[in-house]
Amino acid sequence: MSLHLVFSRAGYKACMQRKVADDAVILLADGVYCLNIAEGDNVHILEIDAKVRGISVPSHGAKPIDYADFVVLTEAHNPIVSWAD
Amino acid sequence: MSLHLVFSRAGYKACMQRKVADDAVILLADGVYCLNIAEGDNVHILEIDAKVRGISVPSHGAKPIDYADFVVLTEAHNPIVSWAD
Amino acid sequence: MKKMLFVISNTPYANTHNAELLEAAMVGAVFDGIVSILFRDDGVYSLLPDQHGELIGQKTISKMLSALPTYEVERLFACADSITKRALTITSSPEVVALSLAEQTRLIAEQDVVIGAQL
Amino acid sequence: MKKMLFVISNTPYANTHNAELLEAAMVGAVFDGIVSILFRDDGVYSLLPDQHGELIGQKTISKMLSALPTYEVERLFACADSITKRALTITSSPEVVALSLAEQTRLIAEQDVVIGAQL
Amino acid sequence: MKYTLAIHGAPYASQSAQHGLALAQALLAQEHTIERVFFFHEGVYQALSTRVVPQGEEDLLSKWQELGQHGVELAVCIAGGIKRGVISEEERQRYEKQSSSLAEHFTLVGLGQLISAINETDRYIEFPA
Amino acid sequence: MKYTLAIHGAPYASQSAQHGLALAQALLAQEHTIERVFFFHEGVYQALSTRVVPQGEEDLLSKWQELGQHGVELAVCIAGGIKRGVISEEERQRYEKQSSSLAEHFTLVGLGQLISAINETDRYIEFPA
Repeated sequence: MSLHLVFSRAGYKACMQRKVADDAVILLADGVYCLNIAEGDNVHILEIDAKVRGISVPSHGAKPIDYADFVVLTEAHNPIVSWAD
Repeated sequence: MSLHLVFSRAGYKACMQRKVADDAVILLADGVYCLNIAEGDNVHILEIDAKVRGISVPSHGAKPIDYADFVVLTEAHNPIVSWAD
Repeated sequence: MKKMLFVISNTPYANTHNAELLEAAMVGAVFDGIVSILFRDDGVYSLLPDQHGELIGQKTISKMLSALPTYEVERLFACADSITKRALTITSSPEVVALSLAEQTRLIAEQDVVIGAQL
Repeated sequence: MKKMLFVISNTPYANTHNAELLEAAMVGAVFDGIVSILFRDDGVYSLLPDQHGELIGQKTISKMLSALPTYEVERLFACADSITKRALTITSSPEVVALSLAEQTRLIAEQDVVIGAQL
Repeated sequence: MKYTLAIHGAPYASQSAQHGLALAQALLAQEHTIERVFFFHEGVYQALSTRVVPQGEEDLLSKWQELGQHGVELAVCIAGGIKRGVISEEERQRYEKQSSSLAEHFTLVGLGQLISAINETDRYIEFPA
Repeated sequence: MKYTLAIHGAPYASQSAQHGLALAQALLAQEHTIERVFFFHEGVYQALSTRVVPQGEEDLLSKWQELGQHGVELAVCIAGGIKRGVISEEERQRYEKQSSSLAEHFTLVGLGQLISAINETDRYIEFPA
């Protein structure tokens, strides 16, 4: 199963069109602005990047993660695909 | 009257929403990809940038210009606004 | 003195353009320019409250905005349409006036210079 | 050897990323990688015929594409949807296979590595 | 007329150098004056002295320097320049770096020099990143 | 596991350095191996030795160099590096430039080193411009 790194709003759209349904996703950098439109069980958000931008992560929806969690996700998935359009 | 320099497709949209109807426009850089959607009398296209990208400029529609024409347009307009979203 | 409009159209932390443009706007005011700032499209993300640029070693844009009145940069505008499309609740301090597209057209047309072409 | 997909998602001449990625793809093939290239979104502008990068002192992407088969890079794909949306007539040489979004999903999922995160 | 130009993009990351140079040459050919070219944001990388031109490609740095020799001021934003690694001999000494990297004919200046150029000229034209 | 990281963005022009550094540190903390960090596109500017850190901001260059001291190879794409102005002492001599600009612990390498790192590692992770 793949892991998708989403770095921007346009990247989010391009990724959603082309990922396998239950692939894992991490929203990071400007990708965190997609928090309110992100759907699916397997979506994570890099909490520090959300805090930087003044985006608060609610208890439901995307799971907040730190870099240690990021590492665990990279262990479990391949390929790791970056989306930054 | 203003002169608008449009450097991208997103920039074209942002510019069209906010320019005065008969302001002058130059499509350049990736803005030349907007040739087929560009409307209005006062739209110009930097011919070299179109050629670089394999975009052919038909005899109707946006007027092909070179840098000497670009200079003349900058003499006649102010402010000169760049759009590169 | 000249009427200068600084346009912020990009997100605040992917790069440092917004911080650099705000610095230029402050200098414009110090040099007695008639300075306005327009936040449009993704630039309106700069107006979210409670940002923390220091977490990634960057300047915090929301704090820079609070400092603008000290530099007598008080004409702050935002595209109402861009805010609505992104469903944002923006900061209330300093005061930012929401403008329609038609009002932005007038704002741009009346300037001597417009600064801030952004990727 | 590894299956490598290079993704070109940006316009060709605003920066030199596309040229640099194509070079990396050629090197991948030289090192016996199983190399594919996918053009999607604004990347499909790379497939217009008759480009002239030399006019602004850059490599001509359409010429680089013609050279790919020489390097045994022959799996070239493009997003059909992206081409249609931009109303483009793309080059016929080298041969580029148009893929649906579902086919792109399969292409990506079967790779060992995917290269080419672009602005 | 008097012009101020601003270059916001790095070489190879945007067409801003090609546009700025070609317009500058056309302006001078039509007997306009360019008060100052201001390098801002990633535009400061245009002034790096260590660039090596790939074979068969344009030498944009030399073209900027030719403009400088014709009296056009090539002004690099000092705050943006030094944080990105474009430093003059003076800054090299102040920050105890091993070498300087600002090419000849360019100068590091404050943002005030952008504003004063704008104030003293008829047109301001910006080439984005 | 063995990892290859790729950094595509310039300092201040993207978060790629912050992301890459933080992930690299977390990988090493969890006893993974980083075979190589490859600097490509505008990422080559990360290796400029002349950068001056603004007061109160992070010294990203030193953090890269610390990784290098811990045995992580910091590999800069040579073609992308020299055309943008990131040159080693060897390239300085070859092209007769006044000074070199590649920071310590970084090396200029060909694109083959990207591919061979990918071939020899379990994961490839890219941080865009």
